Amino acid sequence: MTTRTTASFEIKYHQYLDADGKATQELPAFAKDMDKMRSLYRDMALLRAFDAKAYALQRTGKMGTFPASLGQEAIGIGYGDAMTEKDVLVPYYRSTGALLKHGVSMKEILLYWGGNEDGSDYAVAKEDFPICVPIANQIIHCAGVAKAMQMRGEKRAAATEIGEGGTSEGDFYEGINVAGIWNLGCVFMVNNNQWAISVPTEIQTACETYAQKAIAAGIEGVQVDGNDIIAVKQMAEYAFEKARNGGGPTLIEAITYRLCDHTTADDASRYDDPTVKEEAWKNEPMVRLRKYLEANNAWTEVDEDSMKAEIAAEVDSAVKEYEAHPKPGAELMFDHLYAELPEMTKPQREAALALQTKGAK
Amino acid sequence: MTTRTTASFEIKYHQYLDADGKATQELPAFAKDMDKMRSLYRDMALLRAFDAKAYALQRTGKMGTFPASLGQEAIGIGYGDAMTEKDVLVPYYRSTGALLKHGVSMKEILLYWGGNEDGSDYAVAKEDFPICVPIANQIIHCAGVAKAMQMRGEKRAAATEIGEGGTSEGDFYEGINVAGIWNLGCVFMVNNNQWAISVPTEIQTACETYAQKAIAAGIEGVQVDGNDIIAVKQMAEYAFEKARNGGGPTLIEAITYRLCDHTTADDASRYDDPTVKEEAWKNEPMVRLRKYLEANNAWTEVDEDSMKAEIAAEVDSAVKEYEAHPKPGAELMFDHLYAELPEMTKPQREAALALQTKGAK
Amino acid sequence: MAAITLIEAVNAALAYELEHDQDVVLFGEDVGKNGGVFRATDGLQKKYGEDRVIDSPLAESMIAGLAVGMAAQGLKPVAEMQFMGFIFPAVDQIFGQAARMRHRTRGRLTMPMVIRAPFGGGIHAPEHHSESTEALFAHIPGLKVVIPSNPSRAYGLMLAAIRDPDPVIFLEPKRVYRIVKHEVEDNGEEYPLEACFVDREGSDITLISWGAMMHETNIAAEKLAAEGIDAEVIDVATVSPIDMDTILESARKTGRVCIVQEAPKSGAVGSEIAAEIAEHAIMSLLAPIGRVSGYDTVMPYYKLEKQYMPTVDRILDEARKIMEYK
Amino acid sequence: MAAITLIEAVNAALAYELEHDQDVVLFGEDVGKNGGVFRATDGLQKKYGEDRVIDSPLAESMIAGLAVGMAAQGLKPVAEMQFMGFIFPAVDQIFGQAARMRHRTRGRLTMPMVIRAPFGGGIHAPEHHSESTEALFAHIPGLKVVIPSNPSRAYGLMLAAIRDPDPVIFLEPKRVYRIVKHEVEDNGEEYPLEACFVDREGSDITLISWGAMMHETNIAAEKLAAEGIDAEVIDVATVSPIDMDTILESARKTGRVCIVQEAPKSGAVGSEIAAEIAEHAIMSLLAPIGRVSGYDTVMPYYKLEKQYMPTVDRILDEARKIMEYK
Ligand SMILES: Cc1ncc(C[n+]2csc(CCOP(=O)(O)OP(=O)(O)O)c2C)c(N)n1
Ligand SMILES: Cc1ncc(C[n+]2csc(CCOP(=O)(O)OP(=O)(O)O)c2C)c(N)n1
Ligand SMILES: [Mg+2]
Ligand SMILES: [Mg+2]
Repeated sequence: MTTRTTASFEIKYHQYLDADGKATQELPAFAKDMDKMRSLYRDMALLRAFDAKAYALQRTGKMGTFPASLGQEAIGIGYGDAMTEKDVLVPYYRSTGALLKHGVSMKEILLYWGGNEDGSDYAVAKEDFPICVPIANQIIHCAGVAKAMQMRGEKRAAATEIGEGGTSEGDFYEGINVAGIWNLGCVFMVNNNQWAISVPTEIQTACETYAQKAIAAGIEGVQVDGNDIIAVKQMAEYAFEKARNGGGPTLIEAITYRLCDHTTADDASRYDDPTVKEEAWKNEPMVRLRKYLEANNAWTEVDEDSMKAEIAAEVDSAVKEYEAHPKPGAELMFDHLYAELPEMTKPQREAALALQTKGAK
Repeated sequence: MTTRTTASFEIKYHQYLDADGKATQELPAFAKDMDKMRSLYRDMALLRAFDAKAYALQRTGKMGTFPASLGQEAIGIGYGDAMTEKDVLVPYYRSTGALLKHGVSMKEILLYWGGNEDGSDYAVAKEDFPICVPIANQIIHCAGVAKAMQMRGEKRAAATEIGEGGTSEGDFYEGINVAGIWNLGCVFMVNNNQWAISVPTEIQTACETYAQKAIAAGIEGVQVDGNDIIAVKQMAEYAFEKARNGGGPTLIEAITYRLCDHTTADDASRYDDPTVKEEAWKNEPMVRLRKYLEANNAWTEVDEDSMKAEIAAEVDSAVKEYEAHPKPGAELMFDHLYAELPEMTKPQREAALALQTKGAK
Repeated sequence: MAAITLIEAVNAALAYELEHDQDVVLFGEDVGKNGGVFRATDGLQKKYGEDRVIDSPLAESMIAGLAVGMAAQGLKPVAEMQFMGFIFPAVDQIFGQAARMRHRTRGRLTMPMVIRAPFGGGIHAPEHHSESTEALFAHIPGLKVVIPSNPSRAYGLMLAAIRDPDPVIFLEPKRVYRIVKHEVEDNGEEYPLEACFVDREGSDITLISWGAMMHETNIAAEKLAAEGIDAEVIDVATVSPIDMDTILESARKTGRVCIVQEAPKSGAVGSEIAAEIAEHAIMSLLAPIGRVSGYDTVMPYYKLEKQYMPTVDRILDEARKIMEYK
Repeated sequence: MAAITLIEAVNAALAYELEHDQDVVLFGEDVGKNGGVFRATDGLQKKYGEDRVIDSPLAESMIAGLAVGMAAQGLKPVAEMQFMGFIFPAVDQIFGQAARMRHRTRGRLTMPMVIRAPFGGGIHAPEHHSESTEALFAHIPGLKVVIPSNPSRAYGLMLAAIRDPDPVIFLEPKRVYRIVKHEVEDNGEEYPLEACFVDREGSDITLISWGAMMHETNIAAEKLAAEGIDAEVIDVATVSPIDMDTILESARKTGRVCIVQEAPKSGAVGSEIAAEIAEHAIMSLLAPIGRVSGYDTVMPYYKLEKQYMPTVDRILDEARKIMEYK
């Protein structure tokens, strides 16, 4: 018992496809299934097209603030693809990709950002959480969901996502810590897009990696190339399998770059270095996957064009549904506050309805 | 860029004296200075005697709830000894040892636990914080104090202490994280006494060590034998030197055992295993230091007896001062709330004073 | 049927629900093996197991956030905050998440959860162990805030809180945890939330309070009776949403109102009650609305806490002043 | 001297204090290079350096706790919460530490700090970006809560807040950040805290409000004037501690009171004002005290926010009702 090492740790980084779409190591089985890879490519393309449309809707006053996923598509689509219906997603505001993969509709997402709570009344993903705006709250919710699953002896996982900036919040740490102690079936995705609005990583942490935050919770933490959907999906599948089978939580730092503004309310040119961004464009996730498909004779210009047309139609039709959705009435301010509206609040509901009627005249 | 290691970490444990007072490695210079070691032994003995007296005062209704340091004396005395007057202490409720070392009087400490804010109006340690009861808030204060020192270019350090249970709080993590980013001159002491009231370490964290929590903040974290005052002081001196000279923060996990109840309001026999506690008594910090002193012919039974008599007199005299201290008057509920009492609150002050006068009659 | 204290009533209600509803799960700091620092959960882990009565790590935001996650999955978490003074790290999860989940999902995800916390002064505790901050929670739409004042109400209201489909902050007045015993039948019968209790009917003045202060308020009413003043005494019990009808009716009847609360005066639950009376019953009033309360200052350390807290004498003084008002 | 908006006035006051007091230091999320998401701190980092205008990590409890540590060392931290909806993780540090440090050390350590936060609805923002929760802060003794309603008050009150030796929560009504311009002289002259502003003298009814709602309230007063109703308009400005004398005097004069607030109705700042009037001026009242406010429900997403927030029409309706009361 003198000076000795009592614990040691390593953080590993995983990548399968480089920026040119070339394999950097032996690929997992799913990566050789070209139908699968084509469909993932399409998922990313849909997300990118949806983002662009949402941006346009905001710009033309038809929707509110919106956070895009540009450049980060491999993350949400990658881990979203590793989820099953039975798993529960606890999304943050930039989880559009995973939400779409898990059955939340484009219309619902538009309604949400269009300022209508109807957007969180998911038709399909009934147990998924609504988008979490207060940063890092969702990490603990994910642990709570997994605890419920564990108590019931269910083989399901709970997954959540957070930005790298969000890892500075106390809730992030409290959540991963309890997941460690209780060995909960959680998958914690960190979207390391290098920016928290205008704040770069150097100002957010003294750590070399975000994955090492896991060490403080005694859980497994790994890094993946977040622009490589094969790496994201492969690691997520490992983490979900483990989570579903009593193996406990995993934290996955997916390294990417936010190629868009933070949200439609932001102007990244105030702080982002254009040359760095230009460099980052070379690493973006769609080009490399397309190159990989092409190299495997699984994608052509014709495929690209027809996919784009299909996607555009899908997005347009979602926008139409969104625009046709009825405006919420004043009663909706009251009717879901409690199971039953308190006596003392009933006159307020009546007053609001009366004003609405008056206003409508 | 394939699968590779991007970061690796080690946690080291340091010990100089074993439970028998035998050196386990080459001792630092100060450990060979027997006057120094005798005075540290005396500091610990004073703390232990003070604790016992405080307990008795509580039991006889002369003081409120009190948390003792039994078995943990080497920690507060050890790092307290490494502090200079210019450093700032941000204590928690079990920092009695460090408070005493830093110039806070026994009388002040008794006043505090006796339910009188006068106890935090330190006569000497003017910049030290009052005892922090809400667990982990103090970690961030310590960072804020160090930031002020840094902004002024001062060569001073800020030190704080927290229980191992407290490391589960978000504030603990937020505080060490910012200390890392800003390279603040902080010394973070973790008193790992194995218990958070009734909650043992297995339920508090999945980590092998508390020191590794530092990795999530990108700062240095080390373990010391918290029952070995040489190890505590040696590591604290290293950390303070570093903190004062722009080297940034250090987290020191000091491993010990809480040999007392959590506080006077607790009954540890409800949850603590007596055989484990008995084992822990064999490791307690005073016996080993006494053995070390004796082996170096620096301590005798006579020394022990005369020290005990001196200490008892010191403690008794502090208790007398405490008991002679005037009761606070009702005006003290108001006079330090703001620099100036708001107009709307003045009638409340008058009413309280009138009631006090009435009650006094 | 045995005479039990308020804290035993809490324990009995928790045990009843653990026994009869498999979805109920208790957790918090020291609630398991130690049975809670006040022993509110004494014996429950032993009886219902470590899976259902869980010692959690030391982190209040985590405790509340876990409850949110578990409630969304249909469990009925009952989480303890060791003292109300340590609930602040959790309010982000409580205000921002628990209170809003039903609303923001149009009722898809609901929050059948309870957060228990002992609160209030008078037990010579250290700093942060004696505050009464119920007003903060009462201001947040989507929460219910329930405060029992005696053993039978503690039992009946705790059952109602756990069964309620919405988040309930259940505040236990620890000063009266053990000062009276009631015969409480452990029959699983709940009391209604959002309903005042009228402890005493009277025609001259309405005394309104809740929690531990009901003790002083009821004593004051008896003393007033001896002076020939017939006070009506109302225990608000659910301080949000408030059963305002009972209060307004009484105010209209007596025309004189005195509100008693331990919390600081400004912006408190008593302020809302006074404001509602001033809006809906003002023209029935024969005197200004009186408020006996803690002062607008930090709850002092214990040497001064007696001077801080409303006493029977302060209530009597105010009530007499209101009665004398012409 | 130029006409500037409220947010420019905030910026000017911050710049003035950075320039004239070396102890002033600004920090928060995105306040540095980006100049704040609303640009309140635009250009300040460039001018005063990265040491004095600091981009902090993303953690609100940390932001508030750092301010506590720095203030104890004699600095004058001015910390930003990006939106008031994200202040909840910080209330533990604000309520438990900043508000109490002077008190608990008998004045040895003081907290000359400011926490700024934009608040309120009406800008079509996402969830948690539109709430008005000033009542929570107003209930905590030891804090001051200041809300400017126009550019000159923003300038003068911000200077006072920074110079005040105690912790100030400075809430900026973001809906009116840019809707009016005032000629504001950048002369470092502060306005007093704890003092109401009387925007308009009148004898028939007192309209009381603060923050963004002053806009609607003043318009309503003008419309009432056109109807022959002479309204007095009071901007509370410091909602804790409140300058109650000005309010009570006006209530006694007009005998009719209408309080306008954006926050939910129950347990809000308006409740305290009504309660004080009901305690100290009730016998001067000719009508019930009216409150026009947000509803006791979660601030809805933006499609419904207009229906949630008080409008000029709602103020007029209530004022007329009060005037007609006999
Ligand atoms: C608790 C909280 N504080 C502040 C904000 C405001 N805010 C929204 S996004 C953001 C930056 C987040 O950055 P990061 O976590 O890296 O996620 P990203 O947006 O890059 O995906 C901030 C500060 C918030 N939503 N919640
Ligand atoms: C924020 C907060 N939550 C809960 C408590 C109640 N409490 C006081 S001490 C304690 C256990 C602390 O254990 P640890 O951090 O290991 O320190 P130790 O007492 O063992 O020195 C708890 C839960 C508190 N003081 N503050
Ligand atoms: Mg980011
Ligand atoms: Mg401990």
